[in-house]
Amino acid sequence: MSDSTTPQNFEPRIVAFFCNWCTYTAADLAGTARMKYAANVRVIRTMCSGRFDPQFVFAAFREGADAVLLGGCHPGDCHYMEGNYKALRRFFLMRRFLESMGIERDRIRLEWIAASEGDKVQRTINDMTAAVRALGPLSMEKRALLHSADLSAAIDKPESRPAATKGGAA
Amino acid sequence: MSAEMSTNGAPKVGVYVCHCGINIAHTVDVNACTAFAASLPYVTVAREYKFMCSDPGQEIIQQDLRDGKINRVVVASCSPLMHEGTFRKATAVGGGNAFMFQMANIREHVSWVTLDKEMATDKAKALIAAAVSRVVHHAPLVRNRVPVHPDVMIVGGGIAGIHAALTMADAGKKVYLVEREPTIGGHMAKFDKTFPTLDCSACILTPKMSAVRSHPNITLWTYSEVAEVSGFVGNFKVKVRRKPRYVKEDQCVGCLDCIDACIYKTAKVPDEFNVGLSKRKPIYVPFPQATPLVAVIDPETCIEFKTHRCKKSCAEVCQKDAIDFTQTEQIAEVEVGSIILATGFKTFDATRIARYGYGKYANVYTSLEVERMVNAAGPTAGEVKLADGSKPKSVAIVHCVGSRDAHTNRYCSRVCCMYSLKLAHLLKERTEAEVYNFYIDMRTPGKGYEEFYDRLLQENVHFVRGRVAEISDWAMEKQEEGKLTIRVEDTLVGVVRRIPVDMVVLSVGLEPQADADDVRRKFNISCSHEGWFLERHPKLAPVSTFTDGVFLAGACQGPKDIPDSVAQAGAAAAEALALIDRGYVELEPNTAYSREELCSSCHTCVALCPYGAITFDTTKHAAVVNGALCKGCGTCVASCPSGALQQNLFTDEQIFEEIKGVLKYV
Amino acid sequence: MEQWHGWDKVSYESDLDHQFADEITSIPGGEKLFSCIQCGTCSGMCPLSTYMDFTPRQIVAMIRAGFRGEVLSSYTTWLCASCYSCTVACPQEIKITEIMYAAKRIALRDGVHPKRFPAQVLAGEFFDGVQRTGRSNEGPLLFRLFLKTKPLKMLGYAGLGLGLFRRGRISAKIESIKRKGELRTLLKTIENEHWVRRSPRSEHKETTK
Amino acid sequence: MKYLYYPGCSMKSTGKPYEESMLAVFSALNQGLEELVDWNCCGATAYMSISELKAFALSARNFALAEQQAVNGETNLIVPCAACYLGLNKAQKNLEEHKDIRAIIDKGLASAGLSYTGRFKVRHPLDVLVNDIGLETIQKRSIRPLAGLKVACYYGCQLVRPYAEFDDAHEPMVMDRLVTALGGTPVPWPLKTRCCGGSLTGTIPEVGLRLSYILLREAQQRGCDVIATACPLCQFNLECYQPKVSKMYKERIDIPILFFSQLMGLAFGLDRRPLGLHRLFVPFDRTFPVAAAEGGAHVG
Repeated sequence: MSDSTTPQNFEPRIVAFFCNWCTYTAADLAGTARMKYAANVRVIRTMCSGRFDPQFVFAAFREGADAVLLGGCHPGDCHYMEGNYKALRRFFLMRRFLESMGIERDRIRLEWIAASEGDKVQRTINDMTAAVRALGPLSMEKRALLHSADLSAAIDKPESRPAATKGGAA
Repeated sequence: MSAEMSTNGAPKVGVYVCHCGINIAHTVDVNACTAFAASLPYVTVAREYKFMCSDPGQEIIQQDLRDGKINRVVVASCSPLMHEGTFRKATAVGGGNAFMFQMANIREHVSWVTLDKEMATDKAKALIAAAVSRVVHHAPLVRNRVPVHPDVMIVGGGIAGIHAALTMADAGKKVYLVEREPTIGGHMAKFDKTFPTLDCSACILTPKMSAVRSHPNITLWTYSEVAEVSGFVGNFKVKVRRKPRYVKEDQCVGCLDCIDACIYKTAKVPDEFNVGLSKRKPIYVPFPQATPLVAVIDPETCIEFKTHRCKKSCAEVCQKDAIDFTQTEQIAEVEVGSIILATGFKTFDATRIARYGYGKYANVYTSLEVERMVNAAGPTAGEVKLADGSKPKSVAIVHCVGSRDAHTNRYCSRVCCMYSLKLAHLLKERTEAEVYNFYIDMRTPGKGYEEFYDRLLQENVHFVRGRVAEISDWAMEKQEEGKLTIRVEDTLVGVVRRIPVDMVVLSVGLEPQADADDVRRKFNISCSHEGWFLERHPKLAPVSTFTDGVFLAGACQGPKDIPDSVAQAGAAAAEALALIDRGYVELEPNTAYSREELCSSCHTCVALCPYGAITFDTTKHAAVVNGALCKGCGTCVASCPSGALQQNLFTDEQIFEEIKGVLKYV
Repeated sequence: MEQWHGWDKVSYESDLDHQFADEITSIPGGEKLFSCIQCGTCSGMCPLSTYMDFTPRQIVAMIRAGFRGEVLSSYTTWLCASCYSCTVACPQEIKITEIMYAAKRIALRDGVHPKRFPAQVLAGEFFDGVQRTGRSNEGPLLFRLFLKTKPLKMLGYAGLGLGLFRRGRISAKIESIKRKGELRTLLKTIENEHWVRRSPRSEHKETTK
Repeated sequence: MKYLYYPGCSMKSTGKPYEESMLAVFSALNQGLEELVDWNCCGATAYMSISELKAFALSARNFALAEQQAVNGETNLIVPCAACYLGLNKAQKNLEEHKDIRAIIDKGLASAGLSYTGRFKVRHPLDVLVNDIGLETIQKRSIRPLAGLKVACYYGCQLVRPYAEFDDAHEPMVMDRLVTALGGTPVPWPLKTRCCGGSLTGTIPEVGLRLSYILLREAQQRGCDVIATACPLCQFNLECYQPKVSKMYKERIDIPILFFSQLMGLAFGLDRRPLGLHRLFVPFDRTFPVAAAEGGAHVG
């Protein structure tokens, strides 16, 4: 897989946003169970995946992240009823936007990880780290693009009244 | 309240890196992290210490606060879910505001999960930098207090629910006890004897059941289920669906004349309480000590419900006119401050292991069926009989059916070894049969348990160490003809044995209730992988959940025997009492607020809030947040195009700073 | 008849091969072997365990403990008929049948298999035939097998062979695929890789060193 | 749906009556089978004792050929021999789950000008007959129902273990249901997946034959008229060694061993010769009258 242009020692930096109740707890569980995984992911905690603002993702890329991982409760399990559905809708839009800027699909990922799924945290982080390592660092040009883009205009807030958004996100 | 840089003077951040013994220090270079922290902007103090959470550790922080060296605190140690409360308190005690604090999780997220020391240290540094750059933008906050409703709801009327209810009621609290079945008592009411003392289950349980019935502080709702839960700790609203029994509970005196009078002269319907080993009539009580002792009509089988042409002899004979075919489902709504879930377990469905022949061979029984069989009040009046009515001369008890197996349940069901020993004893006592126990490991930890095993070893019971491979009716030799043959490796001898027996008892494991997933959603709690309700912390908060005010008792949290269920029920009651007697709860101040002047009146947030906490104020032309209703998810904040909405502790600025910090240095 | 000469039943650590388990578990999914709880389900399920010198459960324990010589020279693996009843019943999902194959392969390679059973001859004959023609030819195969192993018993089976021949169920003709070169290239390329799979455990050991 | 058909070596020799009857039955159901061109040995069990990787390579070539040949979008490969069914499935599973194995096999295939995507699914004819074609169709086609015929359905081991997903690994039922649809009576017995001795009958006869004996004896004791099999090796072991087994255990063992497809052919009213019935060692001479009522068998 490894590309000759990719430095062998490239260690990607991945910023993760985890919700407090499911995925952050699962990451704690992975720790308590001493599951070993790649050290490339740095977690920022919010109370709910509903708090994940697309701007956070762009900011992470801008500030030097090679990838962004989002983690929330499984559908139907949100501690705040449906914040994760909001996260999902934003995710699809956000990924499309990033792709349009030439940022590869594998650099942004959304996973549902329940509080009991420590092993899934381990698996997800290992998989993602390997995938991003294969992609290599995010180029400076693309980061620069994110600097210049008028993001608030580009990402029209996807929410409107629930009835209008029924039927999917992308 | 604003999250702008506080008025608390220029930011002076103290960073405290914890060794956690060697838990962190073994993998993370604590000294390097401390030196790194000292180099960060606004950091005025950076220290390391063996155990930051200990009294002396907290004292270090407090002293620095008192000395005016710092006005913001970062502790790099374990998960905030573990000790955030501890350090916030320490910060407050030292004279700071509890929320001018941030934690960096370098144990669960770093030292315990990383092999490489260098990478672990780098990751720890990044997390510390993130916390520092964020805490600079923290603002002092106050917690709101809300009163706690003193009533409690207990869901499930097995031994755990009963014990919790009596404990709470005896402490003077009003208790609603909700039970799905027509009677309380749960699984324990089905057993004949209890291990390891062999005292009679009914003798110790029925007095508690009638105490529930007569207790002035307990409202007992049997044949009822929780339909809906709303609200939050201290202030839950619960809707309970009360199914119609078609017998008025307040009129029925439990004479049971109606049952005798039913036009069905013989019982035809499989009796749920006797796990199908006997039959009941459409009008019935589950068992003679049922509490409340009130008959129930099963509309699925009652002639009146099916044809409307029954002569209703049950109603005719009732002197209290208690029979009421017109009853309908009722919804009762109550307010309570706390909830204890004691919804119990179900036994493993033995048909799932085809090799054991349950459902195929008449003389293969589950342990629960045999519990009923050996019960003097059971379907056979305590006699152990084969399908043809004869007494078995040999019995095999097969352990670990549906437990310790990747194809069914990986976990050990914990109670089966002991109840198998108990059944071995009872079967020996009742039938004088040869009794074989087939086990993988004999698990008897508990007071008096190993002694009980020792006793059985002396009772001429055979013990074969090996998991039974298959049970079948093909005979290889004369002795096996007409019998069930167990094929198993006697692992202690290293030889495969074939043992013909008359009867097989499958010691089925414990599983979460079939609807555990629906129930946990109703109460907004989590389940473990296997489907058991998840406790807040396996050791330090075993009866709490991640939802404040909802507690767990008994086997709904994991397989448990009677002593453990009762102990846990007591613990859950104590937690609920502590909550009630404190009288109030302090809420996390992580609610949303609106900077009204920035609101662009798009209304997006109003429709998004699942709690209806946001309204649009037409005079101010701005969205406003009702802090009492807001639960602090932050969904509205992420959706606000103008940045008018912000969330305390999670403002845009704080999170952007955290992102910058986590990437800037390492 | 048996005379007791006295023996020392202690297994010294120096007698054991602690790399053996890693070698065996290098097969795909082989690491599950370490999860064995010694319940004996495999032996109880196995229709052949009653003829084995060690039960499948014992073999697993012996592999884990490093009894290399005993495992490789035991009859157990050669008695395995690959019916997979152990594998599907194992509560820890250990691929016991595949473990048996792995042990057989190592025993054949090292030439330490028990000489009593012709199973390895069958395997070898089969292997050669398929390499050559792309197909297995039961008639010629059985013929060669009996010639190699028990020429005198041939007579006992001659009737059966004749019966099969008469019923058109066996023939002396050698069936072969058309594009033999294609198959040869495929197998040669793979052989030239000299590929050795590593067990996750031995890899883990390396990285933590 | 069209199917590609992978015979495997045994179907061309000892299992000839299996192939003949199976093809006859499928054509009676108007279901064409197209034989895989230039197929090679699946890699089977003995091969795996020497080099597992080469066994995978052999299987992979078959899949690669199937993908080449599938011009009409076929994705099902019918494999009647239980050993081939297992071997091909095993190779596919390993290629799917283990990237390292996949990489090396891909390399080998490429060197021979072949490629593999894994889109073919290995199917046993029993699975296809019951789940694709359907018992209703089969029942309708059964103009001479096997009335009163007591059948021990013997699945053998490798057909249902460990990869088959269409039935239970210890208590499979498809063949029982098929026999019922044909108008016969499946006899309950607990040995339907117990090993027949496999290749041990050839290598260690004293053990292999005992396994066959256990099966034959139990079927006979339960009053079965015939044992129905779904694997060439099982059929061979159970049928061809009956005289030997009788002598060894001093017990008369005499029970016809048919392929399930032969029973189907009989129920369909096909001639005996195209079903390969003349190739049996233990003759099966029963004939079944045409059902009186229109529409074929009456099944209770």
